Amino acid sequence: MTLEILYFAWLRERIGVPRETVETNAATVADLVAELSAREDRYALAFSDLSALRVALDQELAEFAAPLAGVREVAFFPPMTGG
Amino acid sequence: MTLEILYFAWLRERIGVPRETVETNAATVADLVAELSAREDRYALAFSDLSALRVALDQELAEFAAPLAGVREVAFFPPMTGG
Amino acid sequence: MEIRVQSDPFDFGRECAAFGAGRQDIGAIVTFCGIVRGQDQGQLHQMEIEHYPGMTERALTQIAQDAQRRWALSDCLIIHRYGPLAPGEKIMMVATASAHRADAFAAADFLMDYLKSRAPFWKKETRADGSDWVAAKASDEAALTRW
Amino acid sequence: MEIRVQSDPFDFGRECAAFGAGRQDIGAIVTFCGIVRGQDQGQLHQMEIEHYPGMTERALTQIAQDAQRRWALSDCLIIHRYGPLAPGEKIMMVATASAHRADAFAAADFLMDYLKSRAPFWKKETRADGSDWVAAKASDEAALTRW
Repeated sequence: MTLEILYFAWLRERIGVPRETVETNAATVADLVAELSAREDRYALAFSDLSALRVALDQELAEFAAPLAGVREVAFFPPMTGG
Repeated sequence: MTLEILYFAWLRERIGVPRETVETNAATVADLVAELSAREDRYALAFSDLSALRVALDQELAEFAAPLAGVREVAFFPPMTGG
Repeated sequence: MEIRVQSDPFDFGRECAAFGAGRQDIGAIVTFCGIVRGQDQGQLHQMEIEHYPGMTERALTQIAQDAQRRWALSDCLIIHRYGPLAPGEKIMMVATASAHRADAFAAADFLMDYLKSRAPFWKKETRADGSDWVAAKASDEAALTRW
Repeated sequence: MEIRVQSDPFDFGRECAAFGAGRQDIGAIVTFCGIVRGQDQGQLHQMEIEHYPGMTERALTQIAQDAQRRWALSDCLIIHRYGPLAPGEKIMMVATASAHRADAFAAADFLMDYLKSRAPFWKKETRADGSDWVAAKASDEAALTRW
């Protein structure tokens, strides 16, 4: 499947791009993270501590164990600091 | 002693005056209330349920048991409804 | 800290804009505005607010000082009107400023609770069928135990 | 209910004045305004707010709808800026209106707690010694358990 992946805040800075399109067969968010991390060191480094990261699937907060079936947009980012 | 007595809200309406000057030897607020109530029916009626009334001595909330020594201004009123 | 007791209307928007303006130590402002409701238990024609001149200012000052002792406030404002008010008119406002939101929220909430039951104001409502003094609510007195 | 996410400044005073104007069913308005503090851990030069366009509006709408389900709100407004902000600039505001003060206070407090930790905004602060992303506080996440 084709996924649009977005990165925000320091995660965007570490990975070096705000968004990218990825072809993947990953079943879950965690699988996708493992796939990206295996690709290049900058991903492995950025995703080294998942407890410091949040994920949204099609603009809704989700868990790293969530399935990717039917998803088009995945966003990774640090805990939010609005207000 | 000479006391300035003030009445507010429905108490003012029942007693019929917003303020009056009273000569009294009452030792406490409760004594003063008894003295006024003995004077005329409108006072007795207005003061019939002290739990529905509040008192301030020299503009500070007080108890009905409080002494009047040194006090110059006594105000009686229903529970406050500001805001 | 500023306390104003007045019969004149106040401009809620202007007060909000001016409160804490230009200060860089304030991270959070909370404001509250009380308004005369028109549709409460039949159409209200007028609300008359009576107060105790002199004691009102003292009581509001004490309540505001209390709030400043309990929370880290950068500033604090209370405006309360008296006299006749029409439905929709603004009765009063409080504003609190602090570095952080928790202090500003708690202080504004506290000011309102104490102002309701400890400042010498009384409300009289006039409707088609006559006038009545607003009775104090047990829930307003009970709210004070929160603090 | 109104949600605005914008880079332009907003006029806090004007928003406060316009919110709920002319309505006779509103007895209480609570507003909150968040401001860039200049003196936090050394002089701040700039705060940059990043957000997730699309998700931000969705998240804020969901939070506001949640508040409307929990409390009897007559109206509700959220404005949040993004982009570069200078010390003293207003970051965001919420406003809630209700017949009674308890609902307006609780809803505004709730909106702020959720907006802090569940709306996709991130703050980057620039000082003399460089730039840093603001870390989420454990106390902000813990605040959600109040509701």
